[in-house]
This record gives sequence, structure tokens and C-alpha cells, in this order.
Amino acid sequence: MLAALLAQANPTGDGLFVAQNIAFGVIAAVMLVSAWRVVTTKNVVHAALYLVIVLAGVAAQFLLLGAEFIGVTQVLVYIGAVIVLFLFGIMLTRAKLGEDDTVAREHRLMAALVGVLLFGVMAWAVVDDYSDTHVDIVSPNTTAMVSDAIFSQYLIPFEVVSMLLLAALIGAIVVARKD
Amino acid sequence: MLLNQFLLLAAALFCIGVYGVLARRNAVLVLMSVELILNAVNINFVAFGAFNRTVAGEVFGLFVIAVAAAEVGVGLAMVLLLYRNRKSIDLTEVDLMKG
Amino acid sequence: MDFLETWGISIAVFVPVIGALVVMLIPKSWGEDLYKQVALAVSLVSGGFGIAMLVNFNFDDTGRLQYLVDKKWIEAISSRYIVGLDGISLPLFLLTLLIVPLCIIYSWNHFPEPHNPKALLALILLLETGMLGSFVAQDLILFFVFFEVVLLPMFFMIAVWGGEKRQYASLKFFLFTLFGSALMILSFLAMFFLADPHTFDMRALPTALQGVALSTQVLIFLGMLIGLGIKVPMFPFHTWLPDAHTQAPTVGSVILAAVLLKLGTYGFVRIAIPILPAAAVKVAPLIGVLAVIGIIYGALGCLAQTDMKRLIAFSSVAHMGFVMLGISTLTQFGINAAIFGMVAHGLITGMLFFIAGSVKERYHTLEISKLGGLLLDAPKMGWLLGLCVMASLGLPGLAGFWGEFPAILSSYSPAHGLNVELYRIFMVISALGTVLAAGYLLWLLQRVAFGPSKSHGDGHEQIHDMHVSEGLAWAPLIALIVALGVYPGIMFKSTDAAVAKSLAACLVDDKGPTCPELADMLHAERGK
Amino acid sequence: MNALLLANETAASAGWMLRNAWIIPFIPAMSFLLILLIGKRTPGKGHWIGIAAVSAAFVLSAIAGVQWIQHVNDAHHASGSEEQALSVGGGTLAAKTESPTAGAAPAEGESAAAEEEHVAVAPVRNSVTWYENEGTNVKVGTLVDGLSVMMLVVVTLISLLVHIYSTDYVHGDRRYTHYFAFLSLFTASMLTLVIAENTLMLLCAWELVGVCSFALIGHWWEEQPNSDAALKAFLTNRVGDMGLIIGVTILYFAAGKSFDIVKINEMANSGEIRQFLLLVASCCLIAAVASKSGQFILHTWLPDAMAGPTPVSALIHAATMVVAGVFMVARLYSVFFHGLTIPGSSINLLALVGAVTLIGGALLAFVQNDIKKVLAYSTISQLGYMVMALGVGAWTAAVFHLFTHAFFKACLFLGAGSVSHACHHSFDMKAEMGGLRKIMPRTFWTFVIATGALIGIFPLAGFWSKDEILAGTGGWPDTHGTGTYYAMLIMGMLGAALTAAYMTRVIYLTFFGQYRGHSHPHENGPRITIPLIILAVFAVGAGFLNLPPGVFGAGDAHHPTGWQERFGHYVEPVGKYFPDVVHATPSYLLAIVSSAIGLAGVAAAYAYYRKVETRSRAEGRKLTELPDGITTRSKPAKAFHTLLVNKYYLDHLYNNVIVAGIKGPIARAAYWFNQHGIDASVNAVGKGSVIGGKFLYTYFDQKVVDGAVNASGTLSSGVGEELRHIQTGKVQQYALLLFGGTTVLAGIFLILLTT
Repeated sequence: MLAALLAQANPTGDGLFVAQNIAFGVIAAVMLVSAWRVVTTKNVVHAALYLVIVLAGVAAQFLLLGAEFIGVTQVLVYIGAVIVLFLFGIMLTRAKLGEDDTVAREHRLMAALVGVLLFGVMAWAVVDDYSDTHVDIVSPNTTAMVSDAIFSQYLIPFEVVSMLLLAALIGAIVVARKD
Repeated sequence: MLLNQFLLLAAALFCIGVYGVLARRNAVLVLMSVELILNAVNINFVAFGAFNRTVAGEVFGLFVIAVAAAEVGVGLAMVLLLYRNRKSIDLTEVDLMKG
Repeated sequence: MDFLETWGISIAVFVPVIGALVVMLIPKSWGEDLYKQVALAVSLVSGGFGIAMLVNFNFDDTGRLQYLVDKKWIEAISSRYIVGLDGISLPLFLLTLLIVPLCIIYSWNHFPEPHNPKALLALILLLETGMLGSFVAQDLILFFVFFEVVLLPMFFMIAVWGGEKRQYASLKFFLFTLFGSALMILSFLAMFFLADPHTFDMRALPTALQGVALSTQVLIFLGMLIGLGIKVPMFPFHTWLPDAHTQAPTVGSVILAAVLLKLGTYGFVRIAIPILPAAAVKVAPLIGVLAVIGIIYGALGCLAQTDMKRLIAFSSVAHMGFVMLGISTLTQFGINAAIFGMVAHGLITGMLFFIAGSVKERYHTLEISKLGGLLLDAPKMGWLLGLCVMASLGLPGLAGFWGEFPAILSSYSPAHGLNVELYRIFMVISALGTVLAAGYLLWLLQRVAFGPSKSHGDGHEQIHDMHVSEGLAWAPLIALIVALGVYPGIMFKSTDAAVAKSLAACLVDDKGPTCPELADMLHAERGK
Repeated sequence: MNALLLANETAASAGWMLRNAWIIPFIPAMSFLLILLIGKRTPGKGHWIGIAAVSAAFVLSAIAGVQWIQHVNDAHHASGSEEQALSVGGGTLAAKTESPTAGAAPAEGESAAAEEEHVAVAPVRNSVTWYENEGTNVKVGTLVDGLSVMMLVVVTLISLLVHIYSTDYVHGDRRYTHYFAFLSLFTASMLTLVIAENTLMLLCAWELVGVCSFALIGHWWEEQPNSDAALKAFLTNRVGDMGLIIGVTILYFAAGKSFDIVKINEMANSGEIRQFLLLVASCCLIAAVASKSGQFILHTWLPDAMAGPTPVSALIHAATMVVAGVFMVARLYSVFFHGLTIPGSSINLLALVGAVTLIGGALLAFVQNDIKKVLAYSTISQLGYMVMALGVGAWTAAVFHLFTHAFFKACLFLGAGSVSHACHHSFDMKAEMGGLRKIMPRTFWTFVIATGALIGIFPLAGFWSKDEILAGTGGWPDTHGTGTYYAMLIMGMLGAALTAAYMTRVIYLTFFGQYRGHSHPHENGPRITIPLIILAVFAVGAGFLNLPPGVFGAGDAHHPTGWQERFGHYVEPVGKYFPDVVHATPSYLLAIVSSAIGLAGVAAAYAYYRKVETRSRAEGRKLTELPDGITTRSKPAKAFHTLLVNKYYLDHLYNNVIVAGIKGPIARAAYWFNQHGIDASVNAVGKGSVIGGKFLYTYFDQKVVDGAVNASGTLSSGVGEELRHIQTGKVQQYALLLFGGTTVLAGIFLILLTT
């Protein structure tokens, strides 16, 4: 799978973004391995740390795509906040730091089957439709452009999201409150 | 760069996330897998945004991050509640929906 | 009457859902009666619009969509809000508008456990919107949305107000129909993408799809066959029905039998056959085989039942088999019969379920072996049961006959391109089905209504004959069963021209098929 | 209904009553509704409404009859043929010369007479659109010709007498009002049947008649045997209706999408319908005849139908409903005539069915102890005569026998009812009757007269009609029938002997010997005896309506006078919608021989019972049969007797093999398949998507093996448990199902889109 991805990343005849392609390939490989570890490792804390790597990789991919603001946000929100939240969650629930896994065999088998099938379908669809579509980053999206968009065109969704965050906050407190 | 490579990466990430959701018993791990799925979606958003030369993809990616944050907050709260009530966060033991 | 012309359908369809919201918003402290009054009023308002539209309906031009509204809806997927009534949808539309108020009246004083009339009434009204919408929608996505709206309220109705095994039954119902819906939407999407230009408009699709290869058409048709066939229910997909019917509360069974099952057959008449006529000709023998198996199989299933409600439920499989047989002939005569059969089955089986519900309420059981002497305990109910049984077994002069006999008749001479010998075999077998139908229905009547009363063993309980609310709810159904039976012209007048129009593509006149691809196909076959 | 369209111009010239014949069934139909709605509150509890309605219908039918005679005469006037005035019943009726032998002996040079016989009398038709479908205009209307008018009169007359009789007979019954309501509905349905303009109406009325029969047989439904009998009657009729439905369908398409009876007949006559289609259609219709008219092998419901009240048996199961099948054949005669190639042949299905029924039914009548059952089998046997007559091409003879039979059989049934009314409502001849001759003289004499008519004693009604049938077979020398049916002639004669013998047995057991019952029998009141007397008068006189040429100074074949063949003249249709039947020449010798055979039957039975009488005097016992008769001495005879007692084992075949088979193993197997095959595989598929293919196999295997062992019962609960496996309530399994399903669907979609 990795090889395939790398092959995709180094298209012959399009040598303009070789450096970017190499960067993509390396980062993607690291991400996939880490992601795989997230869902397979037996140690919950390790899983959280692997997740950090994946999230960082995603942020790097964002930068590659010229989306600097979301890349930075990814680092701040995910690695800064969400992971901390996870670690708190792990500690508060006193999950065993060592063994987690007692998953039934066929259960895992079925899940893997579904995962592979799903990937097959998605990959087929993607390859079928976009096999020779290129992304050319002429100029990165600046933060200013993003903010302009958010506060003009997407103002209402933005407000809705903020309401959602508030609701989630209150909800989390209500649910987790000891009474 | 090909658009494809990002999409395939996202697909792979997505499927790994799905596997995690389906196979892991630890609720916290399931939540982490959900994060993987959301991130895969985000990559798609941003990649298509870049492809179409619009900021819309990025904006929606931001919205997803916000929603993901909210989801983790509520999700972990529920895990805590579950732990408090059952002294376990093993999802296979949660079968309140059984008919 | 411009207002009616442009707003009539939309108001009739959406008033119930608004009513459902209102019912939900009424606080409990204001009393139970208020919910019922509001719900009844809402359904009657809707029904009033229906009657107004019936009165203003132009019966000389039933093939044309009347009260047509065509507005933007979801532009992103080029789905439009197109609703209209023609001679095919009108009877089913009115049937729905009739059944819902009757269900509300019937349950006035006896809501099933766990009571909660507020929720039940809201669900019924929501259902009404879904059912009405399905019958008027002329856009595939719109149709699908309404089709799905029906699913959830029914699920909850069975799961909450149902019998002992309600959870099993409701889940089965839900999964089955969801599976069907998934295949159906796949077919819809496939048609959309194959159509030139892309469209979901049922009126435009027949021409837009003409260039598609026959094999693809058949695949799409098969998708719809399963999707719609589950709802009908057709033979191998019917097993959800007896469970759902047996477990559902009385009003649930009535709505299920009277209207929900018709969504499937209506889908064939409205969507599958007119849009893909050439595929229909290819698949029709399969439908015919399944229909005939359903007729015999349903009847045999009935004979093996010990539970009255389950028996009636199984009889639906047989009766809908006749409807499907009519459809599978692809003749105007057969499809007219099928539509008549749908309405007749709705009235008759709805009525039978009403009676079964009332019997259950009085005797606390539906085991046929424990029932008997209904004619002594409650003579009026006994007589009505007798009448409905006679109607159900297809006695001339009552509505059931006009669904059965013409279906048998039409299978003697199916549309061109269909195997005549095969259909004659269908005819004979389905005629045998009428004998079996008489067998199980009369057996039911004999066990339940005749003989000495079995209730006196308990001593303390006096069996009450028909209540006022029951009488009010049943009278219109009985009147219609008799009226349609004596003068079937009312229905045929509405459907005939509309069916002719919808079949125009696969109708074959003496000069040959009117649709070019069908002509090619037939030509190719003759060449072999 | 008032805005009736005139379907036929000639109808305008016909009498008003003929054009508006729909009123005749309409009146009893209204009476049905009235009795149901307000019957209980009226003084007679509803019987006055019924009697008034049926009387009105009878009067109108009689008017229609007179107008029809007028109509026929007008047609002959118009044809300008030679006329001859003759005086009948005080009125002057015109009749034309006709030659019954014309067709049979054209060589005699009677060409003029042959032409005259074909003066077509158009039936009076009147119809409105019922509904339109696929451009076909289906009509509802009336078709009135001689046959319909005759049936109208017979049905209303007998129905009226039965109504009057019933006011006494079922007096005080628990469902007195309903009884009269259904009598009205029955009358209305039967009247609709006889004036039906098209086969669809015929079918509708046919089934309605069946339902009334169902309701009246099961009148005392508290007792299981009664409701069983009702069910049996309905179901057996349904089997035949299947044939009717298919037959009507075939004729509908054969006649170019038309239900029109006249059109179907005309097309059958003109050869526009392929003979093969006609053959298939007539075979299907024969099934319908077999069920409704009690022909072998679908006759078994008719004796059981005696569970209903006796007047009902008289009206429905003897005089009217059961002849519906015969009527239908007579109505669609061209179809049968050409379909079965009746002319010129010597055997066909219809004649065979009739002949077998004639003998089979008569034999069964010997072993019955229930007087009504004897009469029921006698009805079956007589219906066999009619069907046989139609089968051999003797149309007029068949219809004439139908006519006369209606009177004497109704008389016999009502007589039996009268006897039973006096004897504790028992029908057992051996246990409860005997020696009633002196106690119930009026009943006795009417019964004897009707029996004489049934046996065919000169000059009672049955003599004439039966003799015509025997002549019509064409088997007797020089009778020149439509065909030459020797077998039918022999069977007919044998039937006559058997009829004579079993009826003598009935008379002896009921009215002679000593009284064997335990009550105090008495003669009944006038409401019972007057209908009996009226019917007896008809049983004597009805035969004179169709005297063969040369009898009682009726002139010869070419110069008819008096009553000669008036019945045939007015009833038999002439026109393009009726086939060219050949009228047989009556034969004195045949009449004498058949009478002798009948009398021999009487004599044999009389001799036997003389012996019984002597023995019982000698032994001082009330014997009803010889204790050491032939059935106890001879093995074959005993076996035959057992066969008869078990009714040829047909009931066993139907109840224990077919019905029990379908209701038992087959239905249960189907249901088992439903639960184990379809339902289980549905569940298995659901479960399989969770657990995977390997598990599916073991599951299915287990299920099937397990199910085969258990074979039945406890199914649905088990299935419920199975499905519960899917419904574990575990979130992740739901998610798995969801994702898996989505993946598969997405895959399918993708395949659809990309290929």
C-alpha cells in the first residue's frame, strides 16, 4: 500500500513538485504506520502518542496543500487540546495502562474485512475519477482570505458552530457532573 | 502533485479509523479512531479546496475541527459517566439497547 | 378555483404534519380529548381538501396530471418539487385520506397500551403526510423522501404499541424495508445518471432513458422490483408482513394493510413500468411467477394459521399476488384491475383488521380455536365479519371481486411480447387460488362467528356489541365496499385513461409496439 | 336505472314489461334490504314484506310471459307466413304452422315449413354501461326471451309458494326475519341470473345465488354439522366457479372482448370462434355445471345441503338454484353445441356427465333413510336427465323437464317437510314414519301425485318431459334426434326404472305400514297444504303445455292444434344466436316401453315391500326391510351396498384426502417452509452479515437439521430468538452492520455506474 502511495506521489513526466512529492510520501508513510499503531497497540497511552504523530502528519499535509491556517489550527487544537483531553480521559478512567486487548477474534476479522472492502471501494472510485487530476498550489491561502470567507460568506455556519461548541460544553459538564 | 495521492491517503486513514471503531473495546480508543476518521475527511476537504482554488475547503475543515473538539468533549464526558456507573469502559459490556 | 389548483395538494399533504407538531406541543394538562379533537380535525381538513379536489377533478382527462405544481426544490441534485394527481393516484390518495380519520375515530376510546395518545396520534398524522406525499410525488427523490417518511412512524408504532414480540417484528420490518429502500434509491440514482439530460422528473424520464441499453434497464428494473416488492410484499420478501401485522396495534395494522402495502404496487404502476417499459416486458414473467406463487403460497399459509390476525395478514400476501398478477400482464385491463384490487384490498383487509382488533379487545385472544359464537355474542360484528369475509374471497357485488376477476381475465391475454401459454397457466393457478381463498376465509368465519358462544365460560364478562366509535369508523368502509362492488365504473373511470397513458410506451397496438426499442427487441426475438 | 339505453330497436316494439324486466329482480332485492332494516319491527316480522315483493314479482313475470307470447306472435305476423288462429284459454292466440320434423326429415319436401320455422324472434334486450375498461364497454342489462320468461315465472311462482309455506313451517324460528331476508335475496339473485344479458352478470348472479345458498344451508349455524354443510356447499361451488371464471374468460376473448351472451352465441354459430376454443370453454363450463347442478363428481354438497330448512331445500336445492347450471348450458347452448360437436355424434362429455349422474344419483337414493336425502339424490338424478338431454341436443326437452321438475320436486320437498313437521321434525323414514296415509291425507295425495309425475306415469307432467328426453336421444328407431345417442337412451330408461323403485320405497316407508315414531302426527294447516295442492295441480297439468303431435287430438305434425308443442314454440329461441337443433319425432312405442319400464320398477319395489309387510305382520315387528335380503346373502351385493352407503367414497376422497391434505400437510409444509426456509434464511442473511460466511454455513446447517428433527411447532419463538442475535444491543455490532451494508451498497452502485 505504501509503495502504491509512493508511486502515486512520483508521477513520471511531472517533475515540478518532486520535493513536495517526496515530502508527501514520507509524511504519508509515517502517518499510516502511526495510524495503524493507534488502532492496534495494546497500550492506551501509546495509542494517544501515536495519534499525536498522525495529527501532526495531517497538519503537515495541510501545509503541503498550502492551507497554512488550518495546519496551524490543527496543531493548536488537536495536539494542544484534544490530546490533552484524551490523556485526562485515560487517567480519569484509570484504564489499565498495559493490557487493553481481549477483543474477540472473529470480531476483529470482520472489522478488518469491512475496512479493506471499504478501502477497495473508495480507492476504486477515486482512481476511476481522478487518476490524472493535478493540484497546483499557485499561492497558498492566507489567513486573511480564510477570515474574510468565514466572516462574510460563512458567518451563519460559524455562529452555528459556536453555538454547538457552547452546547457541547454545557452538555459535557451536565453529563460528567457528579450528583 | 496529484489530487489522487491525498484522496488515497485520506481513504486509507478513514478505513483504519473505521477498523478501530469496529474492533476496539476500549471506549477511549474508539474515540481516537473517530478522530482518525474526521481527520481523513479534513484532508479531503482541504485537498479539494486546493484543487478548486477556493478557501471553502479550508473553512469547512475548520468547522470539522470545531465539531471534533466538541465531540471529544462530550464523548469523554460520556466515557467518564460510563466508567463511574460500571467501573469499566469496555464497550462490549454496554448493551443497554438490547431488545 | 385557482387556489385549489395550486395549493390543494400541498395543503392536503402537509396539514397533517403541522397537525402532528401541534399535537406534540399541546401540554398534557389540557386533557386527552384535545389531542384527539385536534388530530381528527386536522385529518378531516386534509380530507376536505381531498374531497374538494375530487369534486373539481376533470374526469374526462384523467391521464393528465391535475393540480400540478412544479417548483424548485434541491437544485444541487436537480430534484424538483413536483406534485400532481392523475387517475391512478387519485383513488389511492383518497383512500389514504379516508383511512386516517377512521383510524383516529376508531381509537377514540381504546388506545392500545401503553396508551399515550399524544404520541400515537402524532405518529399517525406524520404517517399520513408520508403516504399522501408518496402518492402525489412526481419526482423520484421527492417520492423517495415521502416513502421513507412512512417508515419511521410505522416502526415506532409497532415497537411501542405492539404486541408481545413487538421488538422483533418492528426491527424486522425496519430492516427489510430499509434494505428495499436502499436498492430502490440505487436504481433511482442509476436512472438519474443514465438519463439524458440528468433528471429525477418522472414525466421526463421515459424519453430521457430511451437510449439506455436493455440489459442495464433490466438491472435497474430488478433493483426496483426488489425494493418495491418488499413493500408489496411479493413472495420471497413477504416474511416481515405477518410478524408486523400480528404485532402491530389495530390502527397500525389497518394503515399498514390499507395504504402502506399499496406504496409498493403503486410504485410499479407509476414508476417502474412507465419509465422502463422494455425492461418491464422482460421482467414481467418473473413478476407473474412470483405473483402466482404468492397467491397459492399465501393461501396455504393462511390455512396453517391458528391466529386470526396472522391469518388475515397472510391473506394479504395472496391478495397482493392478484394485484401483482394484474400488473405483470402489462395490459391496460390488468393494471386497471390491479389498481382496483389495491383499493379493494385496502378497504376490505383494513376492515378485517379493525374487526380482529375489536375481537381481541373483547375476548383477549385471537386464537381461532378459542373463539366462537361471535354472531351470538355480538351479532352486528358477526354480520360485518361475514360481509368482509365474503368481500375478501371475491364475491361479486362486493369490491374484492373487481380486483380478482379482471386480474385473472387479463392474464388470459397478456401484452405483446409476453409468453401467452405461460400466462394461461398463471390464469388457471390463480383461479385455483380463489378456491383456496374461499377455503381459509370461510373456515375463519365458521370458527369465529358460528357455533355456540365460548365466552360464557368466564361468566363475569358481558361481550359488548359494536361501540359507537367502531360503528362510525366502519360505516364508510362498508359503504364503499358495497358501492364499489355494485358499480365498479366509478373506479375504472378514474384509472382507465391514466393507465392507458402510463402504458403508452409498452402498449402494443395492431400496428406493433409504439415504443421503438420495444419494437427492436421484439423484432430481434422474432429474428431468432 | 330509468335512463336505460335501448340496446335494440326491436325492443321498442316489445312489451313494456319485457323491456323493463330489471324491475322483477329489483323488487325482491329491495325487499331484502327492507326486511333487514325494518323487518323485525313489522307485524309479520318481515314475512309480509317478502310475500308482497315476491307476489309482485310473480305478477310482473306473468305479465312478461303474456307479453312474450304476444311478441312471438307479432314476429310471426310480421313474417307474413301462414297463420292459423286457435283458441287457447279463452284468448285468441295466433300461431304459425310449424313442423317439428322439418329438420330431421327435410327429404319429405317440407321446405316451406322448414323456412317458416326459422322466423327469427329477436330477444328483447336492454342495457346500460356498467363500466368501461380498456375501451371495452361492459354492460349491465336484461336479455329476455322465452327461456328467461319461463324461468322468471317458475322461480317467482315457487318462491311465492315457499314463502307462504315458510310462514307456518319456520314459525317462531330464532332468525325468522333473516330467513325471509335471504329468501328475498335469493329470489333476486336467481331472477338476475335468468335475465342476465352477459356472461359477467351471469357469473355475478351465479355466485350471489351460491352465497344465499350458503347462508340458508347454514341457517342454524349453532350446530357444527350445519355450518360444515354450508361450507362444503360453498367450497364445492367455488371449485366449479373456477371453471366458470375460466370459461367466461375464454369466451370473452374468443368473442373479441365481449361478455355479450347473444354475441358469443352468434359467433359460435357462425364459426367465427375456433372449435377448439369452444371445446375448452365448454369443458370448463361443465365443471361449473357439475358443481352448481350437482353433477358427478361435484354433487356431494347437495345431499348435505339438506341441513337447511326444508322450504329452502324445496326452493333452492330442488327447483331453482340447482337448475342454474342447466340454465347456463341452455343459455350458452351454441357454445356447447359446436364445442362438443353434439349434432351427429353418439357420445360427448355433457351427455356422459348427465347420464352417469342420472344413474349414480338414483342408486344412491336407495340407501338413504332420510326422506330429504332421498329427494336430494333424486334431484341429482333428475338434473342428470336435464344435462343429458342438453348433451344429446334435445334442448326443448331439457328445458321442459326443468319446468315440470320444478313443480313436482318442490311439491315432494314441501310434502316431506309437511311430514316432518308433523313428526317431531325428524326426517328419518325408518325410525319416525310409516302409516301416515290416513293421518295426513292431503299431504299423502299430493305426495303421491308428485311421485307419479316424477316416475313419469301417464298423463302426469313428468311423463311428457321424460318421454321427450328419451326421444331426443335419437337412439330409438325413427326418432331422428340431433344425434344418435344409444347409450343415453339406455341409461335414461334404466334411470326411469330406478326412479320408480326408490320413490315407491319412499312412499311405502312414509305412508304405508305401521307408524314407527313416538309423537302424535297430525295434518298440517292450510299455509302448508295449500301450496302443496297448487304444486300438485301443476304436477298434473304442466305436461300438457308441450303435447307431442297427435296426442289428444293435437293434430299431426303439420297442422298443430290445441296445446301441441306450445312450450317449445314459445320458449325455444329462434334466431342466429341459437344452433340448428333437430327436433326428434316422438314415438308411441317408446312412450309405452319407457312407461312399462317405470311401472316395472314400481312393481318390483311394491313386491319387495309386500314381502316386508307380510313378514312384519307375521313376526309382529315393525320391519322396514327384509332382514335376510340379498345384501346379506350375496357378497357382491353387499359390497355394492357398502359402496353406496359410503356414497362411492367421494366424500372420503374430498374430506380426508384433498381437503385434509391441503389444510394439513400441504399448508403446514408451506408454512414450515415459510418459517424455516424463507424466514430463517432472511434471519440467517441478517446474521450472516454480522458473523460472516463460515458462520452462516454452520448456522443454516444446524437450523435445517434441527428443524427437520423438530418438524413443527415452537417456530416463531425460536425465530425470534434467532433474530435477537443480531439485536445484541451492542453498539459496535450495529456500527459493523451499518458500515458493512454501506460498503456493499456503495460497491454495487459503483459497479452499476462504471459498467
